[in-house]
Amino acid sequence: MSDRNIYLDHSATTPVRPEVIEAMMPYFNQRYGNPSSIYSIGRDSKKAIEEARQTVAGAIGAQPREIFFTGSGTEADNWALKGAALANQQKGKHIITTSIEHHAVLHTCQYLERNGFEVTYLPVDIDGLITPEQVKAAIRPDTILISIMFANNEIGTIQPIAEIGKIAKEKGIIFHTDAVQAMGNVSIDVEGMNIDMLSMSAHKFYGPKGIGVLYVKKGVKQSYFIHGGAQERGRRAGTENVPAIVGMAKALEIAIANMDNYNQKLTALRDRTIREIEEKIPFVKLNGHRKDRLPGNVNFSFDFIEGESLLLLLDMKGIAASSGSACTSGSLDPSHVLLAIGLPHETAHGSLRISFGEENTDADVDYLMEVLPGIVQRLREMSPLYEAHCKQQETQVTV
Amino acid sequence: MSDRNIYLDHSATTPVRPEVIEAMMPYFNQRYGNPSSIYSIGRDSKKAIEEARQTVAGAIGAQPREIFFTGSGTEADNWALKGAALANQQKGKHIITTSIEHHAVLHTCQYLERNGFEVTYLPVDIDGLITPEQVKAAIRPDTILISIMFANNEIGTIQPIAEIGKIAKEKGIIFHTDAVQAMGNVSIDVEGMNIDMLSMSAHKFYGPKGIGVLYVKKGVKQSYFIHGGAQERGRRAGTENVPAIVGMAKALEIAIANMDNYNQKLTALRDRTIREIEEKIPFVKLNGHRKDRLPGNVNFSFDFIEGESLLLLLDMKGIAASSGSACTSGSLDPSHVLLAIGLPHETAHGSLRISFGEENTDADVDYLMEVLPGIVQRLREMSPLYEAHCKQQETQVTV
Amino acid sequence: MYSEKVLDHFSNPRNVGEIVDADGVGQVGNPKCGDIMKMYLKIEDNIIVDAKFKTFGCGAAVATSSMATELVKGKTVQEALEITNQAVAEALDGLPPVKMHCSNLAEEAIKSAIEDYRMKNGLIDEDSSCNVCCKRCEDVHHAIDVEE
Amino acid sequence: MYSEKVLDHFSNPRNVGEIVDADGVGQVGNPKCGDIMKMYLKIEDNIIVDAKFKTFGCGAAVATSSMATELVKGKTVQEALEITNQAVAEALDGLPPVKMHCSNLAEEAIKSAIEDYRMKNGLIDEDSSCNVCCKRCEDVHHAIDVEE
Ligand SMILES: Cc1ncc(COP(=O)(O)O)c(C=O)c1O
Ligand SMILES: Cc1ncc(COP(=O)(O)O)c(C=O)c1O
Repeated sequence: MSDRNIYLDHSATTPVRPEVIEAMMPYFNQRYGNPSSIYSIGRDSKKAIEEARQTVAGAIGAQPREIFFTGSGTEADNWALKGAALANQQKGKHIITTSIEHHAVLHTCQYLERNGFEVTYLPVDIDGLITPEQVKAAIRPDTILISIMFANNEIGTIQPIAEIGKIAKEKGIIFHTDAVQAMGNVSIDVEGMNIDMLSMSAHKFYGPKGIGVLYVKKGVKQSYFIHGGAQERGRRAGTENVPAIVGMAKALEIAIANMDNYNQKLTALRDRTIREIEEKIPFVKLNGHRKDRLPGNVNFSFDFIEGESLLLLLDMKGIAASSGSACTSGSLDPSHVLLAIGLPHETAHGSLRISFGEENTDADVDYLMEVLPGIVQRLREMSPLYEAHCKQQETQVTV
Repeated sequence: MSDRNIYLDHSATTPVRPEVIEAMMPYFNQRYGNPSSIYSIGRDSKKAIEEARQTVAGAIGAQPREIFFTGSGTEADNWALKGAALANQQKGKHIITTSIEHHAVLHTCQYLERNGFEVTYLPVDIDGLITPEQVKAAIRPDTILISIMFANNEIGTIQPIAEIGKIAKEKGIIFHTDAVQAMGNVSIDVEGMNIDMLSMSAHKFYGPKGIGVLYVKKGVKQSYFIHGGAQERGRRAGTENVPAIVGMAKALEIAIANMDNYNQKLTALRDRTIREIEEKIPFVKLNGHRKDRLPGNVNFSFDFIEGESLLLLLDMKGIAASSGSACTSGSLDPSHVLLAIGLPHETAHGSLRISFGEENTDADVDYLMEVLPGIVQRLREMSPLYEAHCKQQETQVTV
Repeated sequence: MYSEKVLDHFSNPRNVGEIVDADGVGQVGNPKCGDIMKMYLKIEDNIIVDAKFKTFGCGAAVATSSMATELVKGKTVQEALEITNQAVAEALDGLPPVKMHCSNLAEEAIKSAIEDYRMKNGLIDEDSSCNVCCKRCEDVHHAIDVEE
Repeated sequence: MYSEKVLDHFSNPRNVGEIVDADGVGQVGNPKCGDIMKMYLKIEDNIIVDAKFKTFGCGAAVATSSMATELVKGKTVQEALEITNQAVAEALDGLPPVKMHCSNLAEEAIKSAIEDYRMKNGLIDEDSSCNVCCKRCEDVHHAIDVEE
């Protein structure tokens, strides 16, 4: 085990910022009132929520009335898709999405398919991109919803959201985007981009876990997902998670204020890491688009080796990274995203995702590059696939 | 305004215990790893969740595999009802519940009614009780689910859950109970009481907001509600809210350990308050069962006055209480619970709920009884209903 | 939720009480809906010289009653009839959206009391009586909490 | 998730490598499923005198390979055939439920290598060959994450 502790998995989750924790603290046991209550400490909570709503709305150019707090990014995605599907099924039952969505969208689509909806999963190109033309071509008279993620959680590819929004608007189809990975990394303007619904999750931008937002443009027809009390104007029931709501707004406020610096820094770390891995390690492939990608995202496939072993050896050296999406590691399936960009199964199993964040420095990249090539080499020497490859090469050479 | 600050609304929400905050703190920005990740700080989070799951399971006599963390009590209720309804609709489409459930159950039932299910809302008696016989009589061949709250959030009445569980078991019908108000106040044993599903919410027992649990007995047929990643063994998706999960378990552990003392103390405050209100204020009616009620719950109707005004004047004296459920105060409807126990509309509007908690003392009751009679009198003097009543009395006396 | 002014008029309501020899008395609202407003007017030479109220209702109902009595005093009957619910709400620095119907109640109470005055003085036909307390309660309640 | 022993066998795997003049070689698994285990056995007088492996796979796959080679060494062919996946997992102080199939792989690798040895030595018919690497990958994957 190592005494180093280098966290390179900010796409999985981020630590909560000290300023955010500080903002949350009073709401645990001083201003703990239920925001639905009319007495003084209830009104304090209510006010805190409404201020948070304003901050979140401001961050994406929305109106406060269009912001609904949820218990996670996943809940926001479920609500967006199921809510729009149920409310608009008279109009049609066809939904368009991509084959590289997060499971929160994909599994919800599969649920809708089991319940009579039809879903088109647009294929992506080798970089993980879809084109506006693909979307346009997939639209049918009965299409009621287009859901396309802003940025991919595994390979970091950023989609042409504004162009897709324009098409959706022209055709009068509801357009949802899962912006869980994009928030805090990319400027988003729901008006300018013609986004009707947008999901976010605070723990991806140094806010707390267990709190998300669904933006729903005024006038979008959508049924409710969690029924009960009159919270969130009756549209999302459940006692409001006041500390988390306050924390989310604080985290977003800081993220938006620092976005340019943050991106510059992360892009530099990212590009250096990509360059050095390509220079120092043979049989590798960069996954995702080389330019249209999240500033902190590096994703490589290493031929002949398997991802979990790679992660374990990195962990033993004090480096935390991931292989495909952290959320899917409970499953044994190779990443559906890597398969969608055309990697063969065995290569998909051997991917490494590094996602940089705030506290990372060039020294972290130095250390990563000190240990990574050796680890890859060690696993290859243990791999029957590498043995087979080498023997084949030898044969070719000797022939 | 007053310099007093007496919180008498613990059924709406409770402050988070200092020990609970302390238990949560490390998970915000030290042990912040995503529990789905395989590296060291991810494993720490995973371990913390599994320990919490064990604690929660232990508190109700369940197996850890039967405990699923959710984003609120409301989500647990939604999942329980919608999940069981969808998974068992081949068998039948009839559900039995009561007319005094929390909106999280009632509005979910109404949603299910809009989607082809039939719901029987059992009426309650004047004390808010239902009888096992009523349940038995309502069962039909196509009944697939019985959902009956353990203890009512407004009037505190505790239902005969074990007897109902027995009937449900005999008939092979899934039995859910919303135990959001009961947890920490009443001993619960899911095995002995034949409970198949049970909802709880941490912020009602000095834990954090935004975290709940649904217990689902092994083998109960139930579809999932939030689709996505493989968290909670694939049954409830979304990155786990690790600090809140840890906090919930800590709060429950303390609540269970202190339950006897806590109940004794609260019962004394409750019974004294009931006695004194009945002695000192005319035209009042105790709502809820006098004995089978939550230890901290006091609920009175005051004729001729309206609840919100009462709450505002109490608030100005530094007392936080509620009128009906805090969760429904966003609506203008009089409490459905008070109507269900047979109160006329005007009386239902004039109810006051006091719910005692940990930090309350006899001095709080002293102060309450110092100010409450005067406030009630003042509002009555302003009320045209009281004027009409007095004139009628005079007429009767002079005749 | 409530403005300072609403809270002031709620906790120190002006003109609470009865006018025993009132020239016009109006009562609107419905106890089922949780609010009743009763207004007493003293009218001399077509001018409202005194106004009092009793109200069963929420904070906003009490505050709007108080404000309405303040607004009508010194006004002619015609001027008083022109007081809108908006005007009452504005005089209180606004009301929360769910409470706006309370300002309707105040407007209606004024109208109802003036109508009573006119009827007693033979100024209008009995059957032109506008029954102001119509199905307001149901209307209001159903506007809230409906799935879109 | 992994026991200390699994982590030890993963980070310091025993018997990694090839035996150039192996008497039996077995390869099981499928790169599509993310794991392949190749086992080399040196067998003298019906006794396994050496064992080596190469594995492409997760931590559990590497550790079970390592443990399997340790377990077979010194055993007779018959004894080696009796090593179950349970035994391999137990020798590692257990495996997480989702990883139990990796211990299957180890058992299969032993059987496959012994079969190869027997075939080369004319000890069994060629067509009795049990094709151990069957549809395991699909089976395993579909057992997980299915709605109940
Ligand atoms: C009986 C009952 N059920 C459900 C709930 C909903 O819980 P939560 O607000 O945590 O969603 C509450 C409290 O609000 C309640 O009292
Ligand atoms: C693109 C994307 N969508 C949705 C989610 C789900 O968010 P959460 O885990 O907060 O539910 C994630 C992260 O896990 C994600 O990366």
